[in-house]
Amino acid sequence: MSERKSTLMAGWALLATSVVMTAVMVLLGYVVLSGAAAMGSTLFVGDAPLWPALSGQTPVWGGIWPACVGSLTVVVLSLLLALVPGIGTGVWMATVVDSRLSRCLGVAVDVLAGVPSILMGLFGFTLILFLRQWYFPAANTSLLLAAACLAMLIIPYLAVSTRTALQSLPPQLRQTALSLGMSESQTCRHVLLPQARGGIMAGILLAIGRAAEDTAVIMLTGAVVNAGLPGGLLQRFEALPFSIFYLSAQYQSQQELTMAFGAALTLMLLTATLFAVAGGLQRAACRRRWGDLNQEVIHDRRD
Amino acid sequence: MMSHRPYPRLTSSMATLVLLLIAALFVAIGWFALPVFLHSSQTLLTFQWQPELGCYGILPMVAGSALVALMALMLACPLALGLTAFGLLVRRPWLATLVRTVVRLMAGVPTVVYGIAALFLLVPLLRESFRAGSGYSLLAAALMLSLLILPVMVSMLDSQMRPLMLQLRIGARSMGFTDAQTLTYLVLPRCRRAMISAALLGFGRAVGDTLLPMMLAGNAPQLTGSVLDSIRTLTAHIGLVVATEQGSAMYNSLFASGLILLGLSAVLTLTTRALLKGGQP
Amino acid sequence: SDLDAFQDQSGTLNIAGGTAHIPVMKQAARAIMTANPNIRITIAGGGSGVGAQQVAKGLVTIGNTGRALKPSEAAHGLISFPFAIDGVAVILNPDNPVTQLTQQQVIGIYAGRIDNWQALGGDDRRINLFTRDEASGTRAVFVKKLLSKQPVATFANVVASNGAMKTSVARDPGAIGYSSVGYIDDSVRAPALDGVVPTNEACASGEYPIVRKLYMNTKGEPQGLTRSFIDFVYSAQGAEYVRQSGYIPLLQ
Amino acid sequence: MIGEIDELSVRFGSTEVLKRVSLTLQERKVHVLSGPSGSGKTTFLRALNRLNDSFGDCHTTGRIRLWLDDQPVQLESLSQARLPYLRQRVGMVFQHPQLLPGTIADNLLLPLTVVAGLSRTRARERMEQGLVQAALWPEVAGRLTAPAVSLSGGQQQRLCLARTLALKPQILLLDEPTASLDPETALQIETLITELSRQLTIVMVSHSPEQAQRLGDHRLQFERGRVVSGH
Amino acid sequence: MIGEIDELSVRFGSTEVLKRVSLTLQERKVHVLSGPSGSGKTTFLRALNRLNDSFGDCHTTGRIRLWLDDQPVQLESLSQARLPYLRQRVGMVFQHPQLLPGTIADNLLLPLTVVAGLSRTRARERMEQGLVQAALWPEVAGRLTAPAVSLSGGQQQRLCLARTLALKPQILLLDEPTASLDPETALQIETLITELSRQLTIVMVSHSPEQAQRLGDHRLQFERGRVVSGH
Ligand SMILES: Nc1ncnc2c1ncn2[C@@H]1O[C@H](COP(=O)(O)OP(=O)(O)OP(=O)(O)O)[C@@H](O)[C@H]1O
Ligand SMILES: Nc1ncnc2c1ncn2[C@@H]1O[C@H](COP(=O)(O)OP(=O)(O)OP(=O)(O)O)[C@@H](O)[C@H]1O
Ligand SMILES: [Mg+2]
Ligand SMILES: [Mg+2]
Ligand SMILES: O=P([O-])([O-])[O-]
Repeated sequence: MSERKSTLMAGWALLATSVVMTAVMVLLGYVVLSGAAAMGSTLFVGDAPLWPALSGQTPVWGGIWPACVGSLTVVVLSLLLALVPGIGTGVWMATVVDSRLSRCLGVAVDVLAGVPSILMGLFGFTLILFLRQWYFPAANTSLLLAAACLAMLIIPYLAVSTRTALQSLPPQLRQTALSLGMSESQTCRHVLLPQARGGIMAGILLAIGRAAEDTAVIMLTGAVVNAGLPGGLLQRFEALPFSIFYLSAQYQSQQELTMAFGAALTLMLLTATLFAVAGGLQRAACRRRWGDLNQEVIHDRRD
Repeated sequence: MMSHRPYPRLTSSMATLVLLLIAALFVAIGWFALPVFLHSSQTLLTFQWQPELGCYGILPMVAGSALVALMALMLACPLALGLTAFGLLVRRPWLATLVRTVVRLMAGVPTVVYGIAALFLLVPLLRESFRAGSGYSLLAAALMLSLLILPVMVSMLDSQMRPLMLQLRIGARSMGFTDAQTLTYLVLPRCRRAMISAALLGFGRAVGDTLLPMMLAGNAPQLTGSVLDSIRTLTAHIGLVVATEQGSAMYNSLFASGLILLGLSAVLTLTTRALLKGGQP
Repeated sequence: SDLDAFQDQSGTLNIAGGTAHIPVMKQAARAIMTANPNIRITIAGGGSGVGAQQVAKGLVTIGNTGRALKPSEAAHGLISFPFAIDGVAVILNPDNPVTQLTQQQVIGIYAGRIDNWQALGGDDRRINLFTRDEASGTRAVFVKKLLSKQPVATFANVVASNGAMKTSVARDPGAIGYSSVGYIDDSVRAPALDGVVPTNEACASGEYPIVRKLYMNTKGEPQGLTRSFIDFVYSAQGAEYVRQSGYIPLLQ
Repeated sequence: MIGEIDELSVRFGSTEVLKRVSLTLQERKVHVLSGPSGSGKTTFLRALNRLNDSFGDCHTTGRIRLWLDDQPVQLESLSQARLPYLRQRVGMVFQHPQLLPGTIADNLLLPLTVVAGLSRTRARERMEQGLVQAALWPEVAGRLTAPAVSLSGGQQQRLCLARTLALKPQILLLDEPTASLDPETALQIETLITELSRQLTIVMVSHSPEQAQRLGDHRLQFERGRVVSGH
Repeated sequence: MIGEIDELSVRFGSTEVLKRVSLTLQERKVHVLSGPSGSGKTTFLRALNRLNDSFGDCHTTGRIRLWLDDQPVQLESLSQARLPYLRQRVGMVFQHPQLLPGTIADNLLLPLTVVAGLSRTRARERMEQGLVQAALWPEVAGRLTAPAVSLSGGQQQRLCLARTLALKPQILLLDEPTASLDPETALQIETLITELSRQLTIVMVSHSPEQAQRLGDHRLQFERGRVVSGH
């Protein structure tokens, strides 16, 4: 009986992997091929002159450059806003004594992780209505609001991945560090966190991807079809995912459709680059800390 | 195992901040939604949405959300397990690296990119091969959603299973376990928590995704049993009616939907937690 | 030229609302921003509902609607500027051999009573219904004037803009939908309704009955940049943009 | 003769840990390896069930032939698929206890049901048998469902021994089986080893010359990766 | 006298592991604990630096007073914030080597820089000193940047000893420090222990009666959680 079950497992692993790989290759391959046809300076700046358009001196029409810059800005901003609260909460949850508050927070973060992104958008939207009515009549949907809502969206990713990464370390590691006279916070900073760095980085990667691609939140909090380069924190902006959504549904010409695919390919490359950079950072940090050695061996450590 | 004193003040203040944010979210949405439920629950909680007839029932959307997410999860769960297992079992390092890279890439693929690809590949395929609708359907959305939630589930599973696998491998091998057996009998049973949280995470994302259902499911506010029919999810509903006149019955259904979604996700999270608590020694 | 009014102005102008308006708004914004880079004009769609709602809330300066304001909306102190006449027409896929429909047939189709093109002299193919979202001005006009306020079947696919309606119908041989006449081009075909082909001319002459105006709305009397923008849309150059977008310009 | 090791060399990365070791293993005899710390004893044991393979940077050359179930098995040419069989026939107890996650019972029952494919009842019998043999039964009989990590160091060591014995290997590799045991328990284990050697072949590491003297039919002295004396 | 243990009882869940143990520790003496496996020796050592605290279900009663830096310290009333100080002054080497992740050097440098707050250069000096004392220096001098897990069992054990010594504790807890060492290396460690006892107090577990005889100024026999004989 035992033979069959594990053989089945191995067979299924192979089958599932081939199915998923094929599906992904076909879908992404299609986008890449269609998008590659659009690549070129016109995709980004339309018929405006290239350099003045890139630097924002000339407004861009029929190009996705403003959307690229808008997306990048909103992602970086939301990550800046979310990083400290997210990881701080994760560390707190992993290291705190079991108390009413910690249980409360655990539940709350799990719940927040499950909250659909469009509700974050809705929250931001109602928040602005509320602020306008009572405190700041000038408050409006904007880059800052979108980034803040995105930050709320990704905080639980950061918190949960940090917590899990810390909690899945072998308990002996902590005991050993304590026995050497390290305080709780030193143990956490110098032994546990570096060990959990991989998991935390993975969480950050997920968070970046999530922030870069989310359309529902920014749709309600400040992304528009036409705005030019981001004009400031309190201005509306263009964003790639929103442009793709808009163009793919209502292209007025074949050229606009090609532009949609071009934008899709660009967004994919953008997120891929972000991921690659973050992944590189992760590996570099690992090397700096623990030497340039076979990581496998380190993981094989027992006991 | 980890039970000790709160570590620095920074982390605890961050935790409080996050707690406050979450509370604010609930209060804001509840604030707008409760009056709606109190005053017009008879119109809201029905199975018919036809604005021309003054019917504003949002239950078809509730059913749509549930159906599409469950279907996506049913497709994605076994696939995620298979992919994770593959990464742990395969002997050629380059192959494992390749698969892991593709999965990571998938995590970085924006929803809207899946949406646009499916719009031009999957929808026409479904339309022409079944001839039973426009192709905008429950099935189209569920298929793409399952791809969407796969990487999150895989990375969640992998982050739990890989360290355990590496830790146990030598000892288990010395007893004559094959790697597949180590995985099936030693690692998997200890990853129930990870599997349920992965499923939870996946379900949450599937229920919460707005774009794919909006682009692919057709958005018809109907109840249906056929996977080839057009349906509307709560999220897409919010995206569509957020544009209507403030104070109208349609606009109010926006907050009702929001609260239902919020409640649904919260209940889901809580039951899973309870389930896990009960299952642990 | 008509752009002179913008010469020493600056600032941001936020526009949102009706999707039928977008081509006109984009062209106007492009001309203005090219002439004076100090001016920022943002354009969002969303549908007529968004236009009315956001301008009333003050979230945008100009809210576009493809229908007259409802009394409840006008109560927020909104002022409407109709600038174009537009028709709403049924559209089909060009591959669909059906070229004639009666109003009763359209009502039957949208009620779900007629579900195969064969019944209308077409191929043996299911009819795939497309309708617009609840916030749409186009939908409001279509239901009121063409369907005589008969409800749309719940199984109809819902799309969120005029543009999306056109592209959906253009890709599906079994589809039927409706959109602004200005959006009709080679990719979709408008069948004659009760014998009248919905063209710009037919709309202008009143021969084709399902027409509406396109409005810009502001909260209170428009000032400064907003005023200039509205005037520009009414100017000769603006009227040209309206015509290029497939509508019939109205004078102030 | 049950084993023949010929010119075995093992390298981790660029450091050679075993250097052209050649020796034979006699059936139903106790072979005691001793030698300074770091001289390659553990590595030698791991070579006998090809567990060195689990380290990415390990390179093994030379030939090892074992007679398992009366069939000659050439270790270096064994396919991946046959490794579990090899490791089941050649059981190993590590220098430091390597527990499986879960309870004390889990640690024995899992290998028995999964690897040996026994039924629950048969596995339970064997578990008890193994624990009795390893002189652990009295201490754990009442707490089989306690987590294995809650055992003391010496108890964990014996648990691992019991686990391996329960699988009924043909060759038994023991890496310092009595290192963390008190003299009395150590004596029990020594008696067990002598008893076991009637049925199976034992290769063990010991640092105690007296123990080597008492138990060893053959004694092998390792030094810097070479066998310097043996008889 | 440097330590006074009074009616110390330790319970894990519902099983009592130490039962009203009372004894005193003499300054600059070697105390050797022996006794059957599972009799509570390790638990006793862990009580002396309050490491039992890290098991959720552990309950300790009784009083332990240690004189650290000439100040009396009452262990059970020590605040959380003072525990690092306690554990630094009362160093411990585990029964089975517990490595920190990373290289051999990391294992020593990390505690030295983080806990003792030394500069990199000072830490390096101390590291070398510790490794020399633990008789490991010749074997690892050339491979300090290799992963610590690549060391042999006995080498790992000595690495842990070196790590603890480098922190210059006042009381040293050793859980079977020579268990997995060959006689020669074991002798080096024994010499080291005797030398160290001129400066610090040592509490060690040993299973070898001869070793206890040789090293122990005070010998304590544990049995089922009680000290049955000591002098
Ligand atoms: N995975 C590995 N990577 C690199 N070097 C290794 C690895 N495993 C062992 N070594 C080195 O090989 C040598 C022999 O190690 P081995 O474990 O065989 O020694 P041993 O004789 O068992 O010593 P001990 O009595 O201390 O356990 C040691 O110097 C050790 O550092
Ligand atoms: N964390 C724990 N939870 C439950 N029981 C424990 C725990 N740690 C130790 N015990 C039990 O307490 C008893 C004493 O354990 P301890 O580790 O102190 O023994 P020891 O004297 O060091 O034995 P050995 O010589 O085998 O290392 C044992 O029966 C052990 O199973
Ligand atoms: Mg060894
Ligand atoms: Mg012990
Ligand atoms: O112009 P619309 O209101 O139908 O988008």
